[in-house]
Amino acid sequence: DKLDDIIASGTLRCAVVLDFPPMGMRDENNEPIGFDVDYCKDLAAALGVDAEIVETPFPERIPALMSNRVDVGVASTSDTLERAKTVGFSVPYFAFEMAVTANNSTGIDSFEAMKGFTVGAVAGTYEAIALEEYVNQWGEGSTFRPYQTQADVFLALSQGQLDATVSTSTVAQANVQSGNFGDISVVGFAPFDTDYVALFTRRDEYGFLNYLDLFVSQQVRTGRYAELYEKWVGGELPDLTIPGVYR
Amino acid sequence: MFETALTTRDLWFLAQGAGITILVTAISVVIGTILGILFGVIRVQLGPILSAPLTFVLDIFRSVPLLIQLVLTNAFVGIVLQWQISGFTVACAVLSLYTSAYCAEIVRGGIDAVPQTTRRAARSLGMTWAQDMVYIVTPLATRVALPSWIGLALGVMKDSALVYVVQVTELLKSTQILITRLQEPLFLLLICGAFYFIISFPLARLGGYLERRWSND
Amino acid sequence: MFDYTFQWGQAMARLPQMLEGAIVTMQVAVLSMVLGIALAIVLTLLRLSGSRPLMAISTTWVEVARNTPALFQIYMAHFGVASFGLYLNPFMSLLVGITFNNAGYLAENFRGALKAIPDTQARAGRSLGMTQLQAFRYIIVPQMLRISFLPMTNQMVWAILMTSLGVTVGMNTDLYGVTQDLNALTFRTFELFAIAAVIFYVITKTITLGGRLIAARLFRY
Amino acid sequence: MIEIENVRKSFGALEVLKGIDLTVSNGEVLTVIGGSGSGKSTLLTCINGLEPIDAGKITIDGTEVHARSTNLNKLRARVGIVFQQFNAFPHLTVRENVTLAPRKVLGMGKAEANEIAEKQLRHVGLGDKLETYPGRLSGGQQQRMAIARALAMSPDYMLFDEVTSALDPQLVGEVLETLKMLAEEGMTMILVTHEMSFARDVSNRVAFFHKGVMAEIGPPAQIFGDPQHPETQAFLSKVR
Amino acid sequence: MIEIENVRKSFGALEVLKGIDLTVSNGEVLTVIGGSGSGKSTLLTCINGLEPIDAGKITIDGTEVHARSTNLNKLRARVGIVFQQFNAFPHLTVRENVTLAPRKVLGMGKAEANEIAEKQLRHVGLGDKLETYPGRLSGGQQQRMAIARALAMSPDYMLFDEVTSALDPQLVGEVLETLKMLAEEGMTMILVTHEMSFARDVSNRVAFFHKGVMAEIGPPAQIFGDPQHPETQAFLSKVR
Ligand SMILES: Nc1ncnc2c1ncn2[C@@H]1O[C@H](COP(=O)(O)OP(=O)(O)OP(=O)(O)O)[C@@H](O)[C@H]1O
Ligand SMILES: Nc1ncnc2c1ncn2[C@@H]1O[C@H](COP(=O)(O)OP(=O)(O)OP(=O)(O)O)[C@@H](O)[C@H]1O
Ligand SMILES: [Mg+2]
Ligand SMILES: [Mg+2]
Repeated sequence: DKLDDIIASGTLRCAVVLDFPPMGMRDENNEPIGFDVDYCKDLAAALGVDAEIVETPFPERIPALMSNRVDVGVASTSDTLERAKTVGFSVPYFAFEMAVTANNSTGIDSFEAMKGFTVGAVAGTYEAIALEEYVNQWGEGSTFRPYQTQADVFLALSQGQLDATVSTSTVAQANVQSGNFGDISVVGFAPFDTDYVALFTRRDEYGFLNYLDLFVSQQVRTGRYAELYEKWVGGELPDLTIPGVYR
Repeated sequence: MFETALTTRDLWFLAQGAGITILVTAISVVIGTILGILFGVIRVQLGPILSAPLTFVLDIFRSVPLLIQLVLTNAFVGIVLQWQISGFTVACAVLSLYTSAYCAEIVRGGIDAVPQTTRRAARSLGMTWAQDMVYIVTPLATRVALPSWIGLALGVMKDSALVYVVQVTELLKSTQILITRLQEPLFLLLICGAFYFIISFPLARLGGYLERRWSND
Repeated sequence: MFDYTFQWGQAMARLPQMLEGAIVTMQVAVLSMVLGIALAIVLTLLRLSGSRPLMAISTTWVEVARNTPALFQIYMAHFGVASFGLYLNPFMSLLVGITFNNAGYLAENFRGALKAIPDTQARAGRSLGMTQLQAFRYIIVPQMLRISFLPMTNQMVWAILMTSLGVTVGMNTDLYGVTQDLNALTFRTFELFAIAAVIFYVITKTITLGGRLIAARLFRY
Repeated sequence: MIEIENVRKSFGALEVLKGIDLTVSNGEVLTVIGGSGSGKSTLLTCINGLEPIDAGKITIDGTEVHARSTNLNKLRARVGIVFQQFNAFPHLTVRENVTLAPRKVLGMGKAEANEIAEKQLRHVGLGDKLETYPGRLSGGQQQRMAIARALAMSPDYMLFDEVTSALDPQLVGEVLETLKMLAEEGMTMILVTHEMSFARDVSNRVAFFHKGVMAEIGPPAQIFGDPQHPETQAFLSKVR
Repeated sequence: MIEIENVRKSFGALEVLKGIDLTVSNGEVLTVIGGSGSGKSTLLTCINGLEPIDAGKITIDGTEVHARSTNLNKLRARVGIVFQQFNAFPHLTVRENVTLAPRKVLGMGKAEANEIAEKQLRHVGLGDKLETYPGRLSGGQQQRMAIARALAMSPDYMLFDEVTSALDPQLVGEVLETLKMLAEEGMTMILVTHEMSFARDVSNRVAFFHKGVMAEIGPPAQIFGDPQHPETQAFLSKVR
């Protein structure tokens, strides 16, 4: 099966989104770095193989797996039921809060205040799908605009083409702190559920899925999860368990 | 605008993207031209009715956005057929067929431009079909076709900007990656545009020049 | 032959949404052609004006439009010009990008067409007492339109195909954008894009054939 | 009356007309002959103001052609010119070719312009080709259409520049017939031609041009029978 | 010897050759005359196998032209044909035009082919144009080059299809001279022509074609002096 194939081939190919700081991005040598990149390398090390980072834009994550271009997605992928019809998810390996980032000139100070403005997110993501639903409810004056990459979203925000965006809080913090995007700030949280993200692979690869579950658990137990969190994000470690239910 | 965080390493990164652009273009133009000549000759030989199926298929490549051709082929090969083929290969394959569809038209136009009577004269001297093709039709058709062919090759280079959808990091995608990090969109885009322009412009001019020169005699 | 299950039904259920997208695609293409033709005539006149700066503007436009990728031009229209504080929404960015491209290619066409009309035609007009403008309007322009008609229908086809590039500037209401959105929801990549391909094919064929019919009616000489 | 006084004209360094003096009175048919490049065509295009002149003066019925105040478009409506190349407007039918200028320049109504066009086209033998496009006409027919087009403006003067030299030999005759007919009707004409026998039969005077100078002018009998200028003699011995 | 037996040929519904019988013996010069569309050109292209036939048989020196087993390319090397349009290969010099087929079809060496080409070109009066491109030649020169090109294959038979009718009148003479010379040298030829006086002077027999039928054949004195068939009479009275 897949697990044997990977070990035999000596390489683990991970789909990673590289314009999604601090989970995935590039250093000044334009080499991939970030939480997901390290996580993939840990997984490869555990399997005793080399890691190969395959850069994948958000909309392409699942097609890349389906077309056999990658073995596993380490790509901050929300574990929705719709997606689970197509791919198999591990237990969550990370959890995001959704933050609202606004251009300061707009005076937007909360999620609700975005009503009547032009807002955007990355096409095909959890937050984009949720935000578009809100915008449709708000109606008149509110516009939703999907861009192809997280970078384009923040570029548009800094240029004033977008008034506000909803993104994971880690991305929002990282981008605001980078100072690259001018006069923007994080103004609050979006009332979406906590976005649990999971590793994913082919739906029928039970052996590999099992391995991934155990690997996520080991990362937490050994403290590696906390270590990586401190390195890339910092602050309070998100709890990966859901109260009142198994998984 | 003139204070930039762009390093020589980044320029090298852009150059690599440019290298991919040129590589994809070169491969596709070479394969596409060979196929295009083949298809063009087949179409002329079979006549419009017998070659209708081929015409129809080639027409699709010229009537559907390249972006969709790429996404669709990628999905078909990977998801439906489950072949493990790199995005680079898919990009080259699609662009080659895309090129061949346009090239077949150019070849057909070139061959049609050789007067039937001239070809008859060649055959009446006892030359075979192949000899007629090699010694008479090819040199004459090339004059008609070469300027358009140069235009086609440049078109393919520009269109290769779309192969980013199958995860090939060519010039424009490299530029976008740098924009992500450096946040200097205008400056970086200008560099990128200048690169395309520098390759394309002189060749386009050459094509125009040949066209003018050869249409005079 | 392969163990992939096609789910055409699920994709076909989205056809109405995609057809709405096709209408937006047509709108962008038609508008960009109308504006493109108008601008191309202006560019052609600028090139004939004899004034160096005006000729330089026209030449630069034409050469940049013809020698850089359309995707680059559209990206520039959105993120590039925004650096000057000029914000175009996705629809406008796409429209501006394609119009810029159309105008450049068409201007070059018009110039070629003008060259193909002998000087003696205008001269014959003038010698009958027509003003320069009358000779241009009644003698030159009709002949120019005939020569450029086929290239114009080709450009229209390209305009349709170029609308697919709108997704890079946040466009999600055109045919390609709608298809991509639906893909993010359902992951039926192959089925959805196959349907989009058929719609594009039908549109472009209609334009090509329609163009030929119109040309046959319009230009009977 | 067309009066040409000491007209000079250069293209760049090349002096093409070196001081031409010539008067054409009403009803006269003047033929201009001469070697290639001698300035014959240039003179005609100067007369109807298509080319500016460098010195001298051209007056038509008292109006100075190259004066600033002259409305050239109005003037040209009164001076028809037909060129060697047929210059049919290919996108218009024969009828439309002929009616365009009367309607747009003279502001004639459609019915009136049509009537005149039909009359002139019948006149040159094209009464049955009204709705044909020029591409379907022979060279001789196209040239006759061009003549009808000029005549439809009811000009007082007609200039013809080698109107038969782009034609196949068998088509020359029909166009010359048309010109002869016009001459007999009393139209004032200046004709540049290489058809010597035609020049002899039809014209009142013949002018011989040589290198931008009018070397000799006189009745056809004199020019053809007893040419004075050595260049005229050389030219005529060559063309015969 | 060329033997044509009851040959029929149609283009779609149009029957162009309606059963032609004709034998041309070696050393004979046969002229074919007839109205436009009567099938003269079609007959020639059938003889060298450029067109298939529907019925009947054409035999050249015992080889049946349209038999499946016949190597047409070999056969065509022995039957030269020259068309109305000059059909020069514009991308090759005069020398290359003439040497191409001998080298590629007959497999001749470069030196030998050159020698033959030079001989044939001198023969038709183009000895000084070897390195010129056809675009620089007059129509008559191009046509003579086409003749030399066919002759360079050392054919046993030559077919000529109105080789002078696309030429300006003053260039016709030089091509006819060349044909006359060939006839005097004893070449077997079939000539389609509209030059009646030439046909009378040069040919051994003249065939008159009418609507796909060979209406009459005989020595020139009889055909031109005393035509039997009413259509021949009508045709000859028209062309004279
Ligand atoms: N627009 C122009 N620009 C420059 N030179 C010109 C122009 N028109 C004519 N010429 C030159 O002026 C000279 C006279 O030309 P013109 O056409 O008047 O001669 P022509 O007597 O009509 O000769 P032909 O019998 O060949 O028509 C020629 O040397 C010609 O090359
Ligand atoms: N390839 C073809 N397809 C269809 N019809 C043809 C073809 N070639 C010739 N024809 C027709 O066959 C008839 C005979 O043509 P052919 O050229 O043999 O006449 P011809 O006697 O040579 O006339 P001409 O003196 O005009 O050359 C004509 O009506 C012509 O239109
Ligand atoms: Mg002249
Ligand atoms: Mg014929």
